[in-house]
Amino acid sequence: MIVEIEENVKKLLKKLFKENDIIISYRNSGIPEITTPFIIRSKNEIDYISIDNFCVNNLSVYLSKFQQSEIRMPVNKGRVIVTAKPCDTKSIIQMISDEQIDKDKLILVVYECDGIIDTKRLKRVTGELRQISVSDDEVNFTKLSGEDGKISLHTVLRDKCLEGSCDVPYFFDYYFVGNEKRFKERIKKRSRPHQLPVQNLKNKAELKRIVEEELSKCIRCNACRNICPACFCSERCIFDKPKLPVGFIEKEVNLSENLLYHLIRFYHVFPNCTGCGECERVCPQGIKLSLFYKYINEILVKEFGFSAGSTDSVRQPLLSYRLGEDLV
Amino acid sequence: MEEQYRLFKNDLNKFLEILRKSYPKIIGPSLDSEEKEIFKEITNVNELKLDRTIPLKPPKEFLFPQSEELFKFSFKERKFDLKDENFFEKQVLFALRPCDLTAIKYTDTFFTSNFIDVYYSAKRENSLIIGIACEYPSNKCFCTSMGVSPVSSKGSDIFLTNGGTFFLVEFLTEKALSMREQFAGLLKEASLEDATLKNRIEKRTRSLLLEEFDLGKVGEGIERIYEKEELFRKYSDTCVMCGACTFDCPTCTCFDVSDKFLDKDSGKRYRTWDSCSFYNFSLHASGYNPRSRKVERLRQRIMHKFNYTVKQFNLWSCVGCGRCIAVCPVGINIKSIAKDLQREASNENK
Amino acid sequence: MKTNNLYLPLPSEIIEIQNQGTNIKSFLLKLPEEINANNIMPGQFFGVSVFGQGEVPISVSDVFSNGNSLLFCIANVGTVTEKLHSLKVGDTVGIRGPFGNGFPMSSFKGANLILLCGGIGLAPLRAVVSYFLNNIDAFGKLEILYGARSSKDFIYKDELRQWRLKPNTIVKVSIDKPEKEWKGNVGFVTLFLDPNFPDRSEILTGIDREFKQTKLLICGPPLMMDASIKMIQNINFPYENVYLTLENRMKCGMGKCGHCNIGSKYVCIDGPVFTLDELNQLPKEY
Amino acid sequence: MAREGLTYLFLCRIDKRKKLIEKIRNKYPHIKIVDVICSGRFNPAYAFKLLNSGANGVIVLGCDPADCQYREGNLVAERRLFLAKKTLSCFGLDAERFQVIWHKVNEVNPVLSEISRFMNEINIINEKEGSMEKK
Repeated sequence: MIVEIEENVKKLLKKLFKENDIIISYRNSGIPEITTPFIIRSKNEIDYISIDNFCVNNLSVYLSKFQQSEIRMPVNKGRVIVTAKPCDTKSIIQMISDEQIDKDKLILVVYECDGIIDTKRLKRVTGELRQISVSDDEVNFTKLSGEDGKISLHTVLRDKCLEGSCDVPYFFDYYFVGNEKRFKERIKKRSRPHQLPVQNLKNKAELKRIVEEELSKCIRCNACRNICPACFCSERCIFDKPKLPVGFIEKEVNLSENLLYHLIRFYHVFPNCTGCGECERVCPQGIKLSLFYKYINEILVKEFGFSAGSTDSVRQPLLSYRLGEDLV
Repeated sequence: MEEQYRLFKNDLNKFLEILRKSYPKIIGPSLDSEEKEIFKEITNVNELKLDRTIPLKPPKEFLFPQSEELFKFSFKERKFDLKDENFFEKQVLFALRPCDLTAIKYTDTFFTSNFIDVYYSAKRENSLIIGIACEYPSNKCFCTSMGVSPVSSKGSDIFLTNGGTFFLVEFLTEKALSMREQFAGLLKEASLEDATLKNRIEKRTRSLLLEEFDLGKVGEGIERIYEKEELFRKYSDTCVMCGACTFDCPTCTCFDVSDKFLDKDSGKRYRTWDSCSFYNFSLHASGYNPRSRKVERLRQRIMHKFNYTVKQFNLWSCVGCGRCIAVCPVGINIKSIAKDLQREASNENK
Repeated sequence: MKTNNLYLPLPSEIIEIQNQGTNIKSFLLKLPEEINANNIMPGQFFGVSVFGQGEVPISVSDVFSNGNSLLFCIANVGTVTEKLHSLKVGDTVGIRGPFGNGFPMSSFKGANLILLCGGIGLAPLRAVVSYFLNNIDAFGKLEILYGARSSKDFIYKDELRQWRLKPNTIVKVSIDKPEKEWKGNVGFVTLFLDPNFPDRSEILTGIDREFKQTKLLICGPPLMMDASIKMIQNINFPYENVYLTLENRMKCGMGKCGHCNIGSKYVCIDGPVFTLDELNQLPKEY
Repeated sequence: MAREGLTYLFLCRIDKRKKLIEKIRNKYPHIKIVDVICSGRFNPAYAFKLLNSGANGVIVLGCDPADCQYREGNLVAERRLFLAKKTLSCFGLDAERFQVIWHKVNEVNPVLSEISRFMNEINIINEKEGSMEKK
């Protein structure tokens, strides 16, 4: 990331921070290629913030999610200051439109991000790392064995960053930009076309085989549900209910229960899914969940002209209706 | 020192075929369709991938499956009947690293102390454990800080050490010694410098580790460390309380028991993995939950790994494999939590 | 069907069902012959299974070795207990156990016993009462202090009346909120321990003022336990003579499933009965 | 899993559709009729669970748009059920097994013809699926 941005963000946060405010940002985790989210409650912790090309987490998940975590907006007396990448602001905007966050208690500090590294792709290229640093478009690393190496940032970015989906955010309080020209021409270099969801290409039998192969790997650890900003029922989720008469699925882990789990979860969140890709990234079994969300997103845009997170004035399709649509 | 033999790598296929005669199912480290390391059933030797970091899903699923049927019941024609088939088949867990071997030693102790868990012990008795010295640690590994040496053969029946063109083979338990004759043709004399092979590998692997720290006093000494909530709060604030770390942890053994109807008047009771991070884990029927806050649930996982099991079985139930760091959606680093605990423990005893 | 698989419940028939206050019923179940009646101690619990719905840990309320049957008192608070309440006499349920350490009755020989029960907390302590009545000369006095939310919530009402008439036995009851035709005490059950309460415990303020020869047994919802622990600190009753039985979530009863793990102890094998000393060494997670 | 499971018909305002129900009962005995007070009350998760555990088909019978006793029950349901069908096809399940029928309360024959068309469609799918399993 552009070094000055981190300094400027820290300076601003020190100025903004008041008593019982909360800052949600990132800090070093002790593992070279992992930067972990960081909830700050006192001013002197601001120096530990580190904003780099490994800040992959979508911090909006902490804004509305956990009633018991004492961070949910209404519970917290002061304001919540969030540092966010442009692609994360879409989730925050969608949450505001779903009335999950109280807009005037939120201060959104957005910084220009020149791409987040996909750690799985990085590991395939560099193997296990002892140290890694990124400056401009170059990644310098040392392997565990002490051997140094250099690769271009472009080769290890996430698909999402390569598809260049980071336009200027719709709404922010502060927006840090490195330098406009360099940012524009770097985005131009990322010409990878949008990955078409598999549902459009394959026939039904083939699609059924892919879905069964993917979802039989699922171990029902709930990582995709708990990391998803659009899935905000927190601890009263239908899957946490006891079995019948209320609970819908059995605790058993097999293809049919996994398929029902993902069907119901998908149906609950797809209208406010902004395609942040966190569910696919965090899955310990590597299930490609974003295929499903990309497919239905196209339908929402085609049928209702709605794409989640683009504006907070339009309600998501399932919360509104229009006469004479005769869809069914 | 048990005798050591050389098994040349091109004889490995024959070695596996002989094994398959008494243990039909051979499970070993391999790659899935997306080049991800997993443990799966090995049909031929080229599927084996021994030069990668450890698979993120531990071998525990082959001894303690995620969904396991306890018994079937039926009320047919007003007669009540109960059957537990306790399904298991003879299997070999091939090429397990010392961290997984130590994890299996812990789960053995856990499942067979005070009451014996018949399902686990049946599978365990019918499994042959073949260990291998670790040469490919990840930057998340910290087994040496948990008292596990990268070449420790404790907990394995047969132990292999990679000597370039051959494996140094040691037969350590009765189960293994009784089978040694069958491999007679493949086992060659070990030479003198093989004796130092293990130390050389240990030194090299230790040099590859990102860090080492001493957790001596965290186990026994400190009684009241759970009262220091701010120690755990720094990490529980960002934790999303999913079950990924506990499901991929080789020593997590918590499970939930549920019933299911198969048809109108018969069904089964089965158990599935459970996680202390889930809200329902300690929820009373009355709705009261002694661990409702995130900090209490994270504290339970950490204290159980580093303190509680030391008092129960005099064993750490963390083997330093680093899987929970690799799978954590928010990158919580259990090494820094352990170091915070250790710093607190040493101030405590001053 | 002798088996060393402790997960297998033994089939047992429901002999008798009685209503005991709002949505609480007592179930008399046939004791399977594989379970030996005289090694069931008061304070131990059984896993009662409703096949197809699940299993719940219920402490044994009474053991009738002559008719070899077991008495359980179960509130309808969850999916399994709801199904259990819908069963009729003659239906088959599963029994697994006995589990847990139970009250150390032999070490209570010669002491006075005070049973502090909250709501359905009388169920496990009823086993202590019948143990006391069967060996009445081995103990001192027995005092049952029983509090419930309202007069309709008392369980074992007729047994309470019989116990009043038994020698060496004192029974005091109270309800949380005043009711029209209720003439007895009103307030939380811990008020019996309060020295300046008129109808206070006779043992604590009369027979054994220095609390040397008295054991205090407590069972009730977590809130009541916290209140009674505070009261015990006020009157500085010796902690090692206070016995609490915990109601954590339990599934296997054998220290394997991990739900009832508190600190280095498992409530289902090291408990459910703990002395206050032991509890103070554990994290406050009960 | 063989597909000989039941077909489920979720019916809104059952009290006003008595005639229709008798007709359905004697024409299609193995259709299980479930009363929901309005098609807006029908939760698509029921359809997911039923179809996932081997049901033959699920039909939601509701009133014409703007004819709903609760004014916007079926309007809200329209998008919901349309997107539920899309969800099924997105996961490779047979969206054709999930059918929504809008009709005035007193109409009987058009509803019957639509149900029979749906049942034939289901039989075709079953045969196709049956033959595929044998291959």
